Amino acid sequence: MTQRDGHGAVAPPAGEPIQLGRKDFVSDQEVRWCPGCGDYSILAQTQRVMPDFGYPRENIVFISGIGCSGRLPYYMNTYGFHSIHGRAPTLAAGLKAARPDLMVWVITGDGDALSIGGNHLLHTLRRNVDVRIVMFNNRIYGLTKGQASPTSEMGKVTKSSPFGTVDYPVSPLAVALAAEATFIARSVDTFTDHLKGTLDRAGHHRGSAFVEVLQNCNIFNDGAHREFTDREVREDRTLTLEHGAPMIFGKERDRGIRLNGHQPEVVTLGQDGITEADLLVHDETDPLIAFMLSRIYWPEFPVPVGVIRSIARPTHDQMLNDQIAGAIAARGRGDLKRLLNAGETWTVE
Amino acid sequence: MTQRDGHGAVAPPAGEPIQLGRKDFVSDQEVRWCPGCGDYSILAQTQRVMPDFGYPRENIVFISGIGCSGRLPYYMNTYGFHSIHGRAPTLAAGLKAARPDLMVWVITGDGDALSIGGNHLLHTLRRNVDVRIVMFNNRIYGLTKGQASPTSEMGKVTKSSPFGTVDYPVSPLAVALAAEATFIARSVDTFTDHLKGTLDRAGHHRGSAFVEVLQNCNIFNDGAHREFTDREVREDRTLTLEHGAPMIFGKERDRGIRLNGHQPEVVTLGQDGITEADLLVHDETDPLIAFMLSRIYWPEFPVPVGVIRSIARPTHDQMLNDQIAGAIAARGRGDLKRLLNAGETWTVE
Amino acid sequence: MSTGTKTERAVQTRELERVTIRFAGDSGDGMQLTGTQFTRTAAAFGNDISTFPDFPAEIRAPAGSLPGVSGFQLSFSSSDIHTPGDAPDVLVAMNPAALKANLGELPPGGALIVNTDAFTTQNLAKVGYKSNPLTDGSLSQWTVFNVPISTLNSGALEGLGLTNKQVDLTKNFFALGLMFWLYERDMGPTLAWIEAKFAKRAEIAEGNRRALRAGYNFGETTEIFHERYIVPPAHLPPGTYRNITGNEATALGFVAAAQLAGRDLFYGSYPITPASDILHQLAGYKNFGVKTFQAEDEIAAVGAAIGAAYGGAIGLTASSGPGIALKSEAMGLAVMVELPVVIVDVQRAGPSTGMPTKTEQGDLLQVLFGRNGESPLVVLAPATPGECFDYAIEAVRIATTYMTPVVYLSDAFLANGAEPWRIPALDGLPDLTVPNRTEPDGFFPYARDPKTLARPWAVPGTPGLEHRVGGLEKADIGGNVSYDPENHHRMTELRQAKVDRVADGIPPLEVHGPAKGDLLVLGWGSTYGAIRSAVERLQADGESVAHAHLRYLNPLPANTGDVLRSFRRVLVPELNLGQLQLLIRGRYLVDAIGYHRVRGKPFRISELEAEARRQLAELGVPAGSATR
Amino acid sequence: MSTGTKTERAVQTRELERVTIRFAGDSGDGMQLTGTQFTRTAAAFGNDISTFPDFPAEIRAPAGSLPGVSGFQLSFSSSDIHTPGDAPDVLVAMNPAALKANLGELPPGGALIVNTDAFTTQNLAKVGYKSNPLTDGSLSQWTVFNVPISTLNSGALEGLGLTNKQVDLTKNFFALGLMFWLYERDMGPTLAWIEAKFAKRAEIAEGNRRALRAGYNFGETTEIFHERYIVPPAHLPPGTYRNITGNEATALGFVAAAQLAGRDLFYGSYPITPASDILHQLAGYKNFGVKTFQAEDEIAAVGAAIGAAYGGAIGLTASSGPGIALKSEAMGLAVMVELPVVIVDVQRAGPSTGMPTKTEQGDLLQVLFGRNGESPLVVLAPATPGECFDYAIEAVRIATTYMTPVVYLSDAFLANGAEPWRIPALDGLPDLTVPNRTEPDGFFPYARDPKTLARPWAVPGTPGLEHRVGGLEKADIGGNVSYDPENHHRMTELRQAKVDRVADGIPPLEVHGPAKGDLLVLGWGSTYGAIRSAVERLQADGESVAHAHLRYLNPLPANTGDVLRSFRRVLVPELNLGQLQLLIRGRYLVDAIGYHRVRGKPFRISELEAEARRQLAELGVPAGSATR
Ligand SMILES: Cc1ncc(C[n+]2csc(CCOP(=O)(O)OP(=O)(O)O)c2C)c(N)n1
Ligand SMILES: Cc1ncc(C[n+]2csc(CCOP(=O)(O)OP(=O)(O)O)c2C)c(N)n1
Ligand code: SF4
Ligand code: SF4
Ligand SMILES: [Mg+2]
Ligand SMILES: [Mg+2]
Repeated sequence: MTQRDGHGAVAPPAGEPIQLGRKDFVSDQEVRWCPGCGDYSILAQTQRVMPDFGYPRENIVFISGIGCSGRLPYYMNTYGFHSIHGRAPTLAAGLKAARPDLMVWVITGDGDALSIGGNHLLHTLRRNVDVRIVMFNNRIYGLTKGQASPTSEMGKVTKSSPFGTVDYPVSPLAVALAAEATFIARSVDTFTDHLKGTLDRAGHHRGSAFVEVLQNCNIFNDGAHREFTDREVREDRTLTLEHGAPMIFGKERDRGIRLNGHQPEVVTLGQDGITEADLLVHDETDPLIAFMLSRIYWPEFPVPVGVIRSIARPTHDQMLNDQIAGAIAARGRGDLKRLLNAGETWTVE
Repeated sequence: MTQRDGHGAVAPPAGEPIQLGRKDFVSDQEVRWCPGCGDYSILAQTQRVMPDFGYPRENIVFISGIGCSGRLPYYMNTYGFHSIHGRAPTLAAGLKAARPDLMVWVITGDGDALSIGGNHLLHTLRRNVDVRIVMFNNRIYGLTKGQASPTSEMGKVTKSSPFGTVDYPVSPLAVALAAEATFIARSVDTFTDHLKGTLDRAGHHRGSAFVEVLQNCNIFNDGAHREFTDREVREDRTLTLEHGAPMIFGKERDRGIRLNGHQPEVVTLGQDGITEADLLVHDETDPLIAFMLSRIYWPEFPVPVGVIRSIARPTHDQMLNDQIAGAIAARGRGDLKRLLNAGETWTVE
Repeated sequence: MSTGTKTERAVQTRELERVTIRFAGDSGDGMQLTGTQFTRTAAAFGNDISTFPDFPAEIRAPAGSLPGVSGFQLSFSSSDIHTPGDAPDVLVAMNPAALKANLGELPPGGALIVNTDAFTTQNLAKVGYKSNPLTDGSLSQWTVFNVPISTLNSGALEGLGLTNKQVDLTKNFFALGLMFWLYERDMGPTLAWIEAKFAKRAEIAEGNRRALRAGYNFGETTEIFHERYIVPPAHLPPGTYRNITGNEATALGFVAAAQLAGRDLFYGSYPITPASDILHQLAGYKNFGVKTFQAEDEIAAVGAAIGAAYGGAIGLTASSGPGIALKSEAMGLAVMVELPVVIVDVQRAGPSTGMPTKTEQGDLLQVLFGRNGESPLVVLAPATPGECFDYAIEAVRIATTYMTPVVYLSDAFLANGAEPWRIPALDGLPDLTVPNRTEPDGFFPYARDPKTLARPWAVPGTPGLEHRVGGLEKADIGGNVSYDPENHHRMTELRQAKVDRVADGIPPLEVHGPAKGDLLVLGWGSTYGAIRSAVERLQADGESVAHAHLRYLNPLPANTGDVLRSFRRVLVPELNLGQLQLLIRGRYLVDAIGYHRVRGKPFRISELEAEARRQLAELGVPAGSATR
Repeated sequence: MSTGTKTERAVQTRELERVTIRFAGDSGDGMQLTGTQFTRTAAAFGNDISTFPDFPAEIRAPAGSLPGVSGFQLSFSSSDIHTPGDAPDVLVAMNPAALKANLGELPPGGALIVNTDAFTTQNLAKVGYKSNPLTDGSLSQWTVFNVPISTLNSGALEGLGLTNKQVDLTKNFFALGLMFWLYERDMGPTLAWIEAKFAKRAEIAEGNRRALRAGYNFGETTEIFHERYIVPPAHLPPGTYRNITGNEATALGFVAAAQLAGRDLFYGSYPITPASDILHQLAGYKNFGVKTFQAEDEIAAVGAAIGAAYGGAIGLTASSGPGIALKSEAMGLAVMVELPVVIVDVQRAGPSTGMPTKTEQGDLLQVLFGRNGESPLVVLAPATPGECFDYAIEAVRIATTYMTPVVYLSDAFLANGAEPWRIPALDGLPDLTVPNRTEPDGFFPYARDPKTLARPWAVPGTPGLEHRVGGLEKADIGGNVSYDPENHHRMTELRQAKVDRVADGIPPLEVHGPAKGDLLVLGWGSTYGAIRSAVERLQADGESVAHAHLRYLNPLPANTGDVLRSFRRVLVPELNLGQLQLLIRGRYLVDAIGYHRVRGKPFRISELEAEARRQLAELGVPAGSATR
């Protein structure tokens, strides 16, 4: 587990430890999602997990784009910025560069993050900007009432694709990995404890943390993830990842993922003499495992949930501020008078 | 080789085969790159390869963004469109949807394609728009005189980063793969025959073809690729891929790539009893191999060149036009009068 | 205006010229559907109609909350009307939130039909009612009809086996049925609609049918209503009509334009309220060869439209203000390459995200000037939902005739509002065919037609015309990149001159009313109806007031200056802070006065009437005694 | 103006008031460096100077081609000057392309120094010369000095062991040396520069030194020059001076402003000509705590600046026209959230990609109006390179005082042009500190300062002020999302009123010349020098002409209307098709006349003078006989 989670947890400010509870993070705003929307659960887990980080409320900022997900900041009793469609990561990058002391979260949707905002996501992740990006993936445009999103499955009939989409969907995890994101995870709105645990890991990561939360939009894409998230089937159809542990899943914990050559396959423990030792062991630092996990999905495979990847790399704001500290150390703190008088000057009496 | 190159080559128009030569593709415009720029060679190979596709000149369109690379269309005696920074793929997608009969090329740079245009690249590739995207990667902003690009190495000192960049570079191939591009290749400006061969493969691919061409900018980033492309070392430091063949490289063809577990490593044939049979065999349809190839680079590894990936998937314009044909077959060709009079109508006498 | 007749139950029927109803309820209550059904019925009956749907930005705001209130106002009339009415005559309030949000606009004496079942302590508290307005006497200035709609409705649906939730979802049809009874309307069209809509879900269909009938029968049997009302058919020009919203007319107009041009329609778009419906609609017209492309963002959408236009298709894109802002760089490219791209801007209340579902006219200067450099393009703005069809065709005509991008300005009010639309005869529509250039001899990419200054449309695939275009300045005629100073000046002037030429082919600005006089009210876009109605009221009073409405914002009609100078005063009402006003003043040095309201809502006729009277008074015209 | 003196070689020295030199050669010939060295020398000597670098868009266009010609014009003077001169007195042409491209602007009788070695058949053919102009008599109207620069130079460098290419690269210093001789200038500063620049490459340093001296000595020994010229120092106000370009002054100004505000400067930017140099420069000021962020595009750049401003830093972004177009949606967000972000637009010739290295004033209306909805922000425009420093400070002052985005309009001519700049004393600079809000009691995110209408700057990290902002319409004072119609109207007016308030704290529009009179020439931005010079010429002739120059474009100074109305005629020269003109006409109903040239170049003094005379003639003022 050497390289995981960077330079340890993001450091909350020194001093008295702060004792806050979930309620402290509930704002006075009325929540305005559709009844039954998966966003409620994500909000609840976000509020529940906040006290774990030891940050005072005022040092936490939630920045969102536009979409149903984008409303979340209104409901958090922290600082919040509901920006414009797709651009939340850019505000976060500027804020974090200016204010490394803040804990910054970005809340986004599948359209916000991967359609209009795809490029900012890519660049924020590759820079390892120290923000936690939580993407609500309902595989649809909720707020604009039901058009296809970049994660909508091929052929899906939506308002904007009455004959079915002709666009091959993107895998959010694959995009994050291509950007060399240092932390990549997936959870599900209804897996409340797992979701909280995943947000907890993301919150303690130093650098860009990307979390895909599979979310149900009961109005425009009801049951998008039902086939593998329904209570009765979820254990058989999802694969809960744990660093250093073999990839086992199933109600009976009798199934697993094995590499056949370098191709993954589902096997049953005990069949054909297969034992735990044959299974692939999850390693959050291994890019090839991350890639493989980004590509397996129901129905061919169980859907991986948990932390796919977690590695250490210096963060953008840290490097930026190190350069500044270095320049000051080397040249002294900038002197305005000297700066203005630099270069060739002459005096007129 | 079952799945490679989609539904066969892009079909040139039926009728008399056309006999054109390189010269036919040279426009009357004076070429205006810096003397010694790698772009000259890419232009030459592009002009050389064009006759191979059997398209008449008027059915070929080159669309570029802004950058030194963006000038290429002026020099091609075909249709050309020098658009705006980063947006060439969007014009190409619209053109190709409207005019499936055309052969469309996109010419772009590392900044044009991966910085401002990163999102369009991603979406064009995931849609499998039937265009060939050639990205000149000089790892610098040439036209704007020397700022860092998204492929500039970490810590690089440029005009915009006098203290060295703090941005982790992106791998163009990894981005293309995350987008599930159906064709991904890499070549080098000075590997003229290899380059021509690679463009030839791209030209015959049906669907999005992404070609990264490592290019020297002798003014602002001279020698960016020299360490592994110089004549004396290139055979030892690049890995020329061939579908179905083991990954061998080196002047003496005595070195190769082997999987150790699922991790690639460089081995020497004959040492420790290693034979060709131990080596990884390139498979253009295997995503895990593609991923692995997208991540190995000099100096740890030889730099892979050639076709990384080539698979078949229906193209965007084909699906779009199939839907139209299907709708016409099902409902008859749209009748304007009926359309206007649809729904509830009433008559006032 | 009213003639008493009797029904069986000795209920009076009064004839009215015009009635305005507002249905208001929770966003989950189906008010939009209820309003639409009443509209269809009234339209099919032959009334002139005008509607104003007004819904929250939230998909489903919390039930019973103020932000969750959804309203649909419609006005139907036996005479020509231009607006959905300033204020409702009847307000149907399905819950306390709906009452609270709308009561302020119901004039004293207006009728209020309330679903009493929804006035629970909890619901009242949600919107801050301390006591029940139905019982505390606070509604005394209105005529209140208390109807326990939910109870009556669930009684009617008993035994059908529907869940409580399903039953509840039909209560809007009870209200609709009641209104059908009150205005003596035929339930036939709605029954047919139910039939078709729920073809596969017989019990739901039956539930809705029963709810509708129950509402109707309640009117018939209850004692609380003493009158019914009939609004006779209007005297519309003869023809076949349908009901149409602005967005529908826009979509149809572009499909028609492409057919008239003999070209494919390519539509590149990214969803955004209130433009998304154009995408939804066009996506269904695949058998018309319409190619829709839901792009990754607005930039890609316009980029693709430019690519398609370059290939010879009709390149169309649409968005609302924030998306248009994003398109601006590419719109400049379209200006430079002189390709016929049409950009639709369905304006909404801004700035920034603003109030996405609300209307405004805040983007006029954005589309005129929101690009780097001198970047002229043509700007049109239809004035009514029906005109959205005509100006779609006009936009394509201008774009292809002059080889220029054209902006088409609609807004949320036009987009969602409906009116009866006389379906045009195909042979009355213009021929929009323009040839592609095919002749290589004498071909120059930037040679111009002497009349229109259009450059040739030379599409890829044409042998011998291979050439290069792009965003760098072009040499006059030859079209190669040019940094020649004088060439740049000439080309800048040529691009401007070409847009100015469009004025040669458009109709003069029409004046409704006296050609000269005291006051001209000048408008553009969706304010047409309110302005026209206000001006007609003043004219009826004998004031020397006229209305002129610009459909062409750039270039302006050639006679605009003359029209403006024929009046002692010019009033420019706009749903912004004075954008056309600035333009008119700057161009014609006419001291045009603005009237500006940005409330996310259309103007009320009465406020425009009052403002115009104020202006007349300032001119010293005593009320009602204008020069005749 | 000229006094004869003698040198050793019996060469006359004439004293001149002002000289304009243009160095022209291939882009590889180092003309920009040559010009800069002469400029430094003249500036250090005490002349007033003004420069105009003019280089091709290509990095290295083909050697010897017309598009590859790079030019640097500088004017140095013993009196106060405002422009780099309409036309050169001396043209140094290093090859036939440079001759051909520039000869048209050399007035008859002007001096022409030519590198004869470059006039080979091949080079002549490249630019379409049928015969050699040096020998065919076509240059008879100019005073031609034929100098085989290449040959002489390589002779001087012989034995140094440099390659031919290296030797060739020094020939510009030969030309420079010759000009130093001709204008009696000290080689010291340039020799020192060579020393520092090539510290690690001794032989290159030596090569350049020798080239420079060889040029100087050639002047000394050759017989072809009969006169030398001396331009005495100017009488500049006392102080310490340096040479500065607009981009340099802009960068320094923002660094200074941040220091004066006691805040970090955050600069988010994406490279684009001609703004990139600001990034290059700011990136070097790390020890001033300046954080630069090369974003993935312009949208990210402004987004990051907004984020930084939200965090309490000075949020700055810069681009040129096409990039500003892309930023427009986010600029609207900055308007809505009322954060102090400064957006620099270094304008270039448009539309679209246009002519990227050339100057224009085409973005005024874009920055004023190029956003959806009513989206007012403040717009400033410095008039000279030196003023770029002052208005950077002013932009930050306004942004933080009023909590508003501010646009700062520069252009390619300002950005690259240089002038002597009197370095300000630190204690003369304003205090820009504004407090963050810290008091939770009575905190409301959209409560306003009664004087400035600014909302509080409540930055994350402040306990008790946790709140949410965003692009949706805000409730007055409270700041929660609001769809209330009247609130939207009020907030729209408040945002406008706040920007209007800025006018209370800015100086009135100054008039240079009579306060009333025949003609006012009104300008903005980089046309200052040409307008001022033209107006002064007319004033010298006794005409009743004045010059007023707007630095504040939004809001306009309160007295603008009065100033305009004090003149019989107002002429507005702009490097666009009349953008300020439209604004002025619309706002003040003054029949302002435009003078528009878009050639990618600054105005010539003479054309403005001629145009002003034309206007006076139209007014019936006989030349030279104005009311005095
Ligand atoms: C520039 C711009 N374009 C388009 C929109 C309209 N819009 C708002 S949210 C949204 C997509 C929402 O989808 P997603 O990100 O998946 O969020 P969800 O509502 O599903 O949570 C769109 C297209 C906008 N607000 N701004
Ligand atoms: C909207 C916009 N932003 C910025 C620019 C300036 N610009 C032109 S090319 C370029 C980057 C070029 O880099 P790359 O794509 O790597 O191409 P190269 O010149 O290296 O071939 C930039 C930033 C522009 N033209 N338009
Ligand atoms: S539309 Fe869908 S995602 Fe949006 S609030 Fe409603 S249920 Fe949730
Ligand atoms: S700047 Fe670099 S990439 Fe551009 S033309 Fe010159 S050498 Fe080539
Ligand atoms: Mg979504
Ligand atoms: Mg590059």
